[in-house]
Order: sequence, then structure tokens, then C-alpha cells
Amino acid sequence: MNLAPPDATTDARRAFFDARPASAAAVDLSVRIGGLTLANPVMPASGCFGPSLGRLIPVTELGAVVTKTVFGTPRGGNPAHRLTEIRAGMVNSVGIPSRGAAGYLAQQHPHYQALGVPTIISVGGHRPGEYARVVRDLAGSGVAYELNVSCPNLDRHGADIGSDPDAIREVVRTTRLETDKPLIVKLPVLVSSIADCALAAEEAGADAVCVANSIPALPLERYTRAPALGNVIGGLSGPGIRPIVLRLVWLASRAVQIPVIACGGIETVDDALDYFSVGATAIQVGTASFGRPFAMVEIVRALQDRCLTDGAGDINALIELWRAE
Amino acid sequence: MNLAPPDATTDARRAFFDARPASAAAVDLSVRIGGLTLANPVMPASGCFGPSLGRLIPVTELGAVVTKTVFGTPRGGNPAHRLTEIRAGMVNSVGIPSRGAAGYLAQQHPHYQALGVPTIISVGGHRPGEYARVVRDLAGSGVAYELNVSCPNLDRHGADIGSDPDAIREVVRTTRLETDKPLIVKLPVLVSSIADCALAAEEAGADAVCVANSIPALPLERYTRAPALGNVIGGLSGPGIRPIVLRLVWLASRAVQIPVIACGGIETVDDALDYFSVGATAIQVGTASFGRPFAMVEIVRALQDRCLTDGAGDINALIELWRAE
Amino acid sequence: MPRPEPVWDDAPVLVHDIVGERYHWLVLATRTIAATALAGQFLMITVPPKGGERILLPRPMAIHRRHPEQGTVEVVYGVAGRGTTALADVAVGERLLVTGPLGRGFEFPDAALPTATGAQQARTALMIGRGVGVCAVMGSVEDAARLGLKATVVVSGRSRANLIGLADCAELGAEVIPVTDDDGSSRMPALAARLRARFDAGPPDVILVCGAGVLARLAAELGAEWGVPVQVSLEAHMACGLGYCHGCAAPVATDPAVEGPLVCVDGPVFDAAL
Amino acid sequence: MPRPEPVWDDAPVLVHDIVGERYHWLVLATRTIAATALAGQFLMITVPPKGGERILLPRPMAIHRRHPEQGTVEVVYGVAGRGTTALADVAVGERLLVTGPLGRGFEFPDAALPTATGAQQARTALMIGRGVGVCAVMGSVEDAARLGLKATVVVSGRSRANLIGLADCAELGAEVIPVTDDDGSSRMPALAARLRARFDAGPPDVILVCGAGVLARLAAELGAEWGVPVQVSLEAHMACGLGYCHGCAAPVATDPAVEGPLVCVDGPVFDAAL
Ligand SMILES: Cc1cc2nc3c(=O)[nH]c(=O)nc-3n(C[C@H](O)[C@H](O)[C@H](O)COP(=O)(O)OP(=O)(O)OC[C@H]3O[C@@H](n4cnc5c(N)ncnc54)[C@H](O)[C@@H]3O)c2cc1C
Ligand SMILES: Cc1cc2nc3c(=O)[nH]c(=O)nc-3n(C[C@H](O)[C@H](O)[C@H](O)COP(=O)(O)OP(=O)(O)OC[C@H]3O[C@@H](n4cnc5c(N)ncnc54)[C@H](O)[C@@H]3O)c2cc1C
Ligand SMILES: Cc1cc2nc3c(=O)[nH]c(=O)nc-3n(C[C@H](O)[C@H](O)[C@H](O)COP(=O)(O)O)c2cc1C
Ligand SMILES: Cc1cc2nc3c(=O)[nH]c(=O)nc-3n(C[C@H](O)[C@H](O)[C@H](O)COP(=O)(O)O)c2cc1C
Ligand code: FES
Ligand code: FES
Repeated sequence: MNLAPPDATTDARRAFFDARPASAAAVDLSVRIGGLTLANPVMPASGCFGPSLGRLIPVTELGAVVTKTVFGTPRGGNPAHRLTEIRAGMVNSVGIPSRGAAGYLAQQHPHYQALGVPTIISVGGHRPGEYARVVRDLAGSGVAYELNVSCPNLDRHGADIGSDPDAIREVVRTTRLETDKPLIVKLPVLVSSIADCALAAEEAGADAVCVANSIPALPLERYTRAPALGNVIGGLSGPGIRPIVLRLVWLASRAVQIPVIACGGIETVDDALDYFSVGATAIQVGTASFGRPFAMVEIVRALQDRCLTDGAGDINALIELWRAE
Repeated sequence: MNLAPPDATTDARRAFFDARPASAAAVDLSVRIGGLTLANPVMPASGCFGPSLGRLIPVTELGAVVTKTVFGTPRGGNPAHRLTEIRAGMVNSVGIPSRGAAGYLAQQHPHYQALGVPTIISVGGHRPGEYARVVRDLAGSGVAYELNVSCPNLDRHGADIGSDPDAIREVVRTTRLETDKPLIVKLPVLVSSIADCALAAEEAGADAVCVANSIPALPLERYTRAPALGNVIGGLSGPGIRPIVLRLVWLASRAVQIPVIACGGIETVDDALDYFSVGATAIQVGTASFGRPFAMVEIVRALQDRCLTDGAGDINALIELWRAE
Repeated sequence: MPRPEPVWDDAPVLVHDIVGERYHWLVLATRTIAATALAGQFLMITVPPKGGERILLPRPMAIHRRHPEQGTVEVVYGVAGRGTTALADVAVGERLLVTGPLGRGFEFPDAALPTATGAQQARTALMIGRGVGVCAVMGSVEDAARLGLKATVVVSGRSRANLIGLADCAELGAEVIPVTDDDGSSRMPALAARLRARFDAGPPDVILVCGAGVLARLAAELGAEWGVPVQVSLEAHMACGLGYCHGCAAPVATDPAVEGPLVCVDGPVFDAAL
Repeated sequence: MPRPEPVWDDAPVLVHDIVGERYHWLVLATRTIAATALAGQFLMITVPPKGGERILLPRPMAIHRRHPEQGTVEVVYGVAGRGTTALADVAVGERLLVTGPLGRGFEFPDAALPTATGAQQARTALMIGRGVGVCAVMGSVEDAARLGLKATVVVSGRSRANLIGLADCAELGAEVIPVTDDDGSSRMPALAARLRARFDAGPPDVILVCGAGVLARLAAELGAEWGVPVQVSLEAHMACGLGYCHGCAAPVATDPAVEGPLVCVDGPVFDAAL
């Protein structure tokens, strides 16, 4: 074979790692979550990031990173297949394997610390009372805790903890006693009233809500109709869920004063601005990072560029330009 | 029915109106919903059918037709735009205009009766107590009532009536007193536990549940980010919601003994079989009829053909072949 | 006039070309629709799936020309969003699922028709369309030619190259008033003055217009001045085209307890009430 | 051997052809990956959006051949579902976003390497692959050629026309045992007998196999009989390829409280434990 020799690194990739113009870096994209100030409003969605992604992208350009959900005690996760892609989007039933709080601290947290970005630790529980214990066991590590209440409540026939405002209140109230760091409550989609859930979190002392987790779904194999996932049910994510989550973010933002962090199908700066326009303060990127590892970094840079071109001094001014109401 | 003569030019359309082979017509596709036997398990979704569609297709091949939801008193519906299409699917905020029960009986029911197919009347209410009154006012018209409980409960800050098992029980219990005809409860998607909702319907005396309505969503215009719908929020429907609704049908079927009628993104016989394989007894077709008016008739015919090719004597035998478990 | 019964048809695409700089021209073989469609009626065109792109809702499109002898209709459309982008990919020889003819079309009021005994002078009609809106009125230009009315057609567009229907008007013997943005002739005071100059001495017997904006307002104003009826063709987002989905509410304020008109069955052509 | 650092690259497609009756052959220009990839490592290939089709997850693909001097790698794939169907639409000259090299590759155990002082007779390796599974072992055939090992490659497929890598093996000086379904030679007792006949007298020093099915079981059996190590390359559905999504659980039973191996970082190559 006699093929023209290409460059060591293609132009696109070289340009990506070139230094950003000083004007862009000077734009103030900072946002506040409780007492915490993040350099910008872009972070990964829990479970869609790990320190190994930091090998591919300049992760220090992100506002924060979020860990995969940590449970108090070790869990092995679900059987294969743990994920698939159908036309409606990605469906995963990873099942949140976890090394437990102690295992996280010993084996994983050091790698997060080495990234040089604020680390938000996602926390899970099988019952409302468990979250506080996990946060206590995390012994002050991390800059904030994201309470993933999209976990089945084993005390209540398995409906998600986060679908019950009373359970949300209990999670936040008990966890609040263990830490002064910001608490973010990450809500599920399948709830009767997202406003009631967000309000419950706010009233109990949460500093922000994250809206939302993936949407439970059942993908079947074509032809055989066998369940495509080992766990039968998984969480649908990706751009197809965006219009559903946009409504939830809009309703949650109108219900509470605390910041709403939007999560659901964000791939580009325009998707982020859609969420900002309905009231979000920050955004998380999940599925998009798999196909385009640099998606988050691109969004941060595009927000800087939009501020410059739209003449917005900071992110709040940019968002004001796009408020839906 | 008044079918215009098919076009001389197109074979496809001529073939569609040709008589079906006797072998196909002999297949027993009948299903039972409470005391009612339908010739086959295929019917339109409420709001996605009207007698005018009967001008385009041989509607007598359907198992039943379902009316748009009828409220007790007249409602005008939502301002334009009432619908749009985005990549995730169709989104509608029609808002259920209704002429009220009396108006329906006087102006619309005669056209349904003229179709020569069993008519299931969809019934709406602003409060749990209203459904019984509407059914009483419908004075025995129709072969069954589908109680659309995906309506905001005006007594409870607007969460859907159908997201609260107690409210479902009240709707069914009070309506049961007014009629012996089959009652089908059509559930919303955004509920904490579809099993609890389906069980509440069954316990209170419903003959079937329909799973599910469209999924609330907020579509924005590209570029301007203005809400694309006059009502801001609408219902997402079409194939993109299928994996979400498949899970709900699976869970509901495992929870109750009464039939589960599946509704959500069904376009082809394979979609129907997907739902049958997770436990559905009958299916409804909504969005698909807009782009392909004959979609429902095609599904009925394909079910007949599958029974013949798979050697299944009736629909239950065909479904048994495809049960997921 | 009784409305023809709608049918669906799997219509072969005979022609699919670019016209002007931005429009697409479709000729579809669909004998029943071509034979029965009334002026101002429309089709619902289902966009076939292609390369993974799925368009769920059919797109409403005016019937630009009817050729009953040939069993064909013409449609002219602009690419607006996902649906029309995908439609533009359909090749000659493929088939398009179409439903029609649909809706209430334009109808010349009796006063505008030549009387059975023969009027003293030819009756006249003024049609006004802009961009693809010209298509909605072209069926009436066809009717006028058939009925012996004199038709004057305002054809508005961004530029000369993008005016739709000039050849059709010439073929049908209609007078054309071409106006464009690039020379300012399409702008409101200019166009209004031109029409008043043309018609103040002898107003048309009816005005037919397509569009909800300034052109409809101008038509209504002139109609009131001249004392002649005005009909306007409106657009709405549609799903069924048959009156059952209730998606195509006309953009008019209405009593909250009573549903207002539906564009697909009560329109798309409405009598303009000033 | 330390694993090379993965990079993403926007790699120009130099060749995209059909090979045999059912496979697609890609040559990608990606200098860093070509220079660093180890035998048995893989890429994640992002399928670009096209005509409305959106593929969200990148697809894992073995690196079939590495050409560090030319800065290229080769991939051979079969069309399975939506992702590979869309991938097959990519034209020469377009770019593909690829991440790699990823995972634990095949590594000859020390016992299979020629000693520094020179072994008395050449060490030998047996590679077994079926269909595109041949690609996973081809990097080891390259290594064997470079290191002076004698490689024997079982190339299995449905038919002669669909055997992958025959030309590669010839170029690399490897012995090929082609077996196919259509003449029955790929079936288990036949293939096992043939390999025993070929190797019982002088077994290979290592067996490398791709696939979770009968071939892996055969390799494990022969490895146990001959007392030589066996390495097997497995597949799993993947999202990240980097070990952080936890999507690629190996299809093995594990303690419910402890997560089992992940194919993308703990594999795809595992030591076969019989
Ligand atoms: C009675 C009638 C006749 C029409 N005749 C023509 C014609 O002859 N030529 C032509 O180019 N266009 C015509 N239109 C407009 C045409 O239907 C829209 O341009 C088209 O639907 C846009 O679809 P899209 O997917 O490209 O745009 P998108 O913006 O992606 O569409 C999103 C949704 O909004 C709807 N929508 C968006 N714009 C319109 C609109 N202007 N009218 C109705 N629905 C809209 C779409 O149908 C779709 O459901 C007509 C509309 C109506 C109601
Ligand atoms: C390490 C590794 C190396 C591979 N090397 C090759 C190769 O060289 N040539 C080749 O043709 N194939 C290879 N495969 C398999 C290839 O990744 C799948 O054929 C491909 O992902 C199918 O995608 P699809 O969208 O066409 O199929 P679909 O069935 O539509 O895919 C649905 C989902 O399942 C996943 N999936 C389905 N089948 C597989 C599978 N066999 N392995 C992994 N994921 C799957 C897809 O990635 C996707 O997420 C390899 C797989 C792995 C894990
Ligand atoms: C592979 C995968 C793993 C996930 N793991 C977690 C998790 O551990 N904790 C959590 O709160 N959410 C988890 N999620 C949900 C995401 O954080 C996010 O809420 C969801 O994917 C929607 O965002 P997206 O559409 O951008 O992916 C996971 C999602 C994916 C795809
Ligand atoms: C235009 C439109 C109008 C609808 N109106 C009603 C209604 O009046 N009552 C009701 O129960 N559901 C209504 N629905 C919901 C459908 O019956 C159905 O539950 C939903 O569209 C999902 O099915 P699909 O994906 O097949 O469309 C409507 C849906 C659409 C698209
Ligand atoms: S488009 Fe359905 S009612 Fe008009
Ligand atoms: S593919 Fe993500 S952990 Fe292996």
C-alpha cells in the first residue's frame, strides 16, 4: 500500500490543544452553587466521567467534575449487557457498581484530586436514611455532594426515593446535619410533580437541584424481542430526552429559588442555552461525551465566545439575553 | 362509508382496497376487555382519530374506535401553535377542546355510530369527582369508557389526577356506580409507580388500563428559543417514546390481572408485537396515523398474516410465541 | 360548491426540480386528486423515511396547478426545516404518499361570476400572493381563465429570480404585477399606491390573498375601500388535515369555552372580516 | 509492556472498500495511534451524523493492521446494526473521530519469546479467529513476524470468499489454516482433529484466540492438553472505552458486591482460565 503520509496530529486536534485567546479566558463564566463558586457552569453528568477522560481533554477547563455515584458499601453492578443504543437514544443498566465510601476514598478520590478541578461527589443510598452516613464516611472529601435520589427505596416497594417529596426531605435533612458543603439533589424524571420534589429539597436545606436523571425504559432486541439489557430495564439518555427534561427544568426553576442544574441530552452550546433560557444555572453533559470526548470543553469555549460576540460581560448577562420569559 | 374509487394510477392503493383473502379474515384476533369482545386488538389512540379518517380507510377492519376526550362542559382548547414536530417526536398542546357531553351526543356521536365499529368514548374531568357525571350524561352511549386521568387535578395544584392512586380510585369508584360498561383507565407516564396506579384502577373496579398518554415536554424553536407551542408545554408522542412506554406496560402487566392496552409510538405490527411480548392485550395507534392513515388497518392485516405464517390459531397463541418471559 | 371527497394516493414523482433560487417544484401523478381538487385546496404530503431521518407528520402544501387531463398536480415549496429538507431529497420515480384534496378553497362569489346571460363587461379578480403563497391563489387563476374572468395577480418575492408563477400566469392569460424586495416595489406604501392607481377607477369584483401578514391587511383595506369581498388563505401547523386532530387552530382570539375555526376544514381559505 | 496513552484523532479516511462479500475495509490516517498501538488493542470509532441519522455511542473496532511508517491503521468490520450501517456510508476523504489505542492487548508470554541468546528452535504461536475476529489477532501475527516467532493462523469464516486476512498472513509469512462452513472444515470436531494432527507432536508456545464461543473453548482445551497459555479477546457493548462508564462488564459470573472485569480496560484480552 502506498498512501500519502498524514500529519502526526491532524489540524483539528492540534487546534484544540492550542492556547485559547486571552479575551476568551477573560470572560467571567463563574456561577455559584450554595457557598461554592465554580469557574464555569459546565460539568459532567455522574457516571459519564472518570479521571481517565482527563487523559483525552483539558479537564481543567471544566467548572467541576462529578463522580459516579458512591454507595456506602460495595455493589457489583448489573449483569451484561449493561448498555445499548437504540434509535431513541442510549440505554444503560450499569446498576451503579461502587467500591463503597471507603473504597472510593482510598482508590478513586486521589485520581480525582489529581485533576485539579473541584470534585462533586455523587452519593447514593438504598433508603432515605443512608445518604447521611455515606456523606459522613466521605469525611469532608469533595467540594459538594450530589444526592442521587433516583435510587429505588427498598423500604417502599422500590419506587424511587426521589419520587416522594417526604423521602427527599428526609434525605436532605439528615445529610445537612453531616456537612456544611453544598448539597445538590439530583431528581428522577418519573415523578408526579417535579415542582413539589424541588421544593421539598429546597425547604429541607438543599443548595441546588439537578434535573434530571435518565428516563427508565425497556429496550428490546429487534427480531428476537428479547430484552436488550441484562437488567431488562435501563435508563434512556441522550438528545431524545431533552424536550422532556427541558419542561422539568422550566417547572423546577419556577418553583424554587436555589439554582437548578440541568442534565439531559446536552450536546452543544445551543442545547446548554436552551436550558439556560428556561432557568438553569449550570449544566451537566452525559451521553454526549462518549461520542465526542471534548463536548464539555467545546461548550465552555463556545460560551466564552458567545459572551464576546453577544457583548455579554458574564454568563448571567448572556443568559439574560436568552431567558424564555 | 363513502370510499372514493381508488386511483387508476397507483397499484399500492388499489391493492389496499382489494378484498382480503378468506384465510386472513378467518383468523381469530378477538380480545376481551371486561364484558366486551372486540374483533381484534387494534384501535386508535384518543385524539388521533375522528370519523373523517373513516373516509380514507376501511375503518370496519378495526377492533374499535376511541373518541377524542369528552369533558362535561364545553372547552375551547389551547391557542396556536397547537402542535409541532421536533427530532424527538410530535408534540401537541391541543388542550382537548370539547363540546361537552351534550354537544358530543348531539353533534359527534351519530358520526361515530355511522362507522359501524364499536365506539369507546374517552372521558375527561378537571377533578376526580367529575368523571362519573360525564359518564352519566353520556347516557349509555358507546360500548365502553376510557377514563383519561392525564388531566391536571384542579383541586391539587395541577398534578395529574392519574399520578395519584387515591384519585384514580375515586374516579373509578364513582364512575362504576354510573355504568356497567367496561371502564378503561388511561394512565399518564410521569408517575412514581405505574404499578401502584394500575393496581388502584383494578382494585376500584376498572376493566382495563391503557398505558399510556403522551409525555409532557417543552419544545423550543431553534434559533429564537421561543416556546414552539402556544401553551408552552405539550405532550410528546411517536416512536421516540416507545422504549419508555414499553417499560410501563411491562410493569403494569405484571401488577394487574385486567388487560393492559398499550399506547405509545406504535407504527407497525412489530411495534405491536413488542408490546404484546411484554404483556399487552390490545394496542392503540396515535401519531402514526397522521403520516400513514392506513397504519392501523395494516397492523390488523399483518397480525392476521403473522398468525397464518406462524401457525398461531388466534391472537393469544401468536402473543404466546412472543412473550418476553 | 360541494367539496370533493379526499383520498390518499401513492403518487409517483414525475418532476422534482429547483425553481428560482430557493424553491422546489414537484409534479405528482395522482389522477383522482388532479380531477377533483378545487382552487385553493391543499395536500398533506408524507415525507418518506430516508437515511435514518424520520418525519412523523405530513406537511401541508397548496396545490399549485391541477392538470386533470394528465392526472397530475404541481406543488412548489421552500425548504423551511427538517420536513422540507428531507422532502427535497426525494428523487424522480419515487412515490410520495399524499392525501387530498383538502380544505375549503377559494370560491368566486356569485357577484364575480359572469352571469348566465352574459355580463356587459368582463368580471375581474385580483389575486395577491408572496413567495410560495402564490401557489395558494394559482388555482383561482386557473378557474378565472376557465370561467372567463379577467385575473390580475400580484406576485411578490425577494427578487425577480424568486417570483413564483410568472410562466403560469402567462399561460393562463392573467395580468401580472410583479413586485420585489430588492427594488422596493413589494413594500407596503408602494404596492398599495400601485394597486389603487391600477384599480381605483374600476375595482376588481373579488380579492383573493394568501398570507396572514401585511398583504392580507392590505387586501382587507382595499376590499373595504372598494366594497368588494376578500378571501384569505391562512397557514397553521397540521397533523391530520381532516379536522380530527384539532391541531390547526386558526390564529384568532376566541371564546375560551368554544373552539375557534380549524384551518384544515374551516379553511385554509376564510372570508376576511375587516 | 506499559500501555500507550490513548488519544483522540480526527482521522482522514484513506480507503473504504468492500472486502469479500460482507466486510468493509477502512484505512485511517492516524499517526500517533499507528505508532503506539499494541497487538490486540482497539479503537472507539464515532460514527458521524448523516442524513438525519444520529449515532450516539462510538463503536469499538479492533485494530487489524498497524503501519507506523505510513501513519495508518486498518480496520475490517461487518455491518451488524444501525451504527455499522451508518459507518459504511462514510466516504473516502471524510474524517472519522477515533479514540485509541485502547485496552489490554495480546502479549506473548516470556516463554514464547526467542531468548536473547537465541533459542535452539523458533518459538511458535497459534492464532485462531473467525470472521472479523481475525482482526483482533492480526496484530500478534505482525508482532510474530517482527520478533521472529513462527505463527500459524486459523482463519475461519462462512465461505472462502469471506475469509479475512489471508493476504495479510501471506505478507507476514504466517502459515494459514483456512476453514469454512461451506465445506464443513470449520466445524468443531473437524477443526480440533486438524489442529491436534498439526500440533500434537510439537505444540505452539501460546494460543491467541478471538471470540467467546466454541473457538475459545477449543483453544482452552488444547491449551490445557498441551500445557500452554491461552489468551482470549472478548467483546462487550461499550460507551467510553476508557474504563469510566462501567458499561462493558465481561460476561462472567461475579460476586454481587464486587464488580467483575471491564472488557475495555481489563481486556479485551484476558488470560483464559479453563
Ligand atoms: C394549507 C397550507 C398550505 C401550504 N402550502 C405551502 C406551499 O405551497 N409551499 C410551501 O413551501 N409551504 C406551504 N405551506 C407551509 C409548509 O407546510 C411548511 O413550510 C412546512 O410544514 C414546514 O415544515 P418543515 O418541517 O420544513 O419545518 P419545521 O419548522 O421543521 O416544522 C416543524 C413543524 O411545524 C410545522 N410548520 C412549520 N412551519 C409551518 C407553516 N408555515 N405552515 C404549516 N406548518 C408549519 C411543520 O409542519 C412541522 O409540524 C403550507 C401550509 C399550509 C397550512
Ligand atoms: C473490543 C472490540 C473489538 C471489536 N472489533 C470488531 C472488528 O474488528 N470488526 C467488527 O466488525 N466488529 C468488531 N467489534 C464488534 C462491533 O463493535 C459491533 O459489531 C458494533 O458495535 C455493532 O454496532 P451496530 O450499531 O452496527 O449494531 P447494533 O446491534 O445496532 O448496536 C446496538 C448497540 O450494541 C452494541 N453492540 C452490538 N453488537 C456488539 C458487539 N458484537 N460488540 C460490541 N458492541 C456491540 C453497539 O455498539 C451498540 O451500542 C468489536 C467489539 C469489541 C468490543
Ligand atoms: C453510562 C451511564 C451511567 C450513569 N451513571 C449514573 C450514576 O452513577 N449516577 C447518576 O446520578 N446518574 C447516572 N447516570 C445518569 C446521567 O448522570 C444523566 O443524568 C443522564 O445520562 C442524562 O444526561 P445525558 O442525556 O446528558 O446523558 C448515568 C448515565 C449513563 C449514560
Ligand atoms: C394530536 C393529539 C391529540 C391527543 N388527544 C388526546 C385526548 O384527547 N385524550 C387522550 O387521552 N389522549 C390524547 N392524545 C394522546 C394519545 O391518545 C396517545 O396516548 C399518545 O399520542 C401516545 O401514542 P402515540 O405515540 O401512538 O401517538 C393525543 C395525542 C395527539 C398526538
Ligand atoms: S390538521 Fe388536524 S384538525 Fe386540522
Ligand atoms: S466501555 Fe466504558 S467502562 Fe468499558
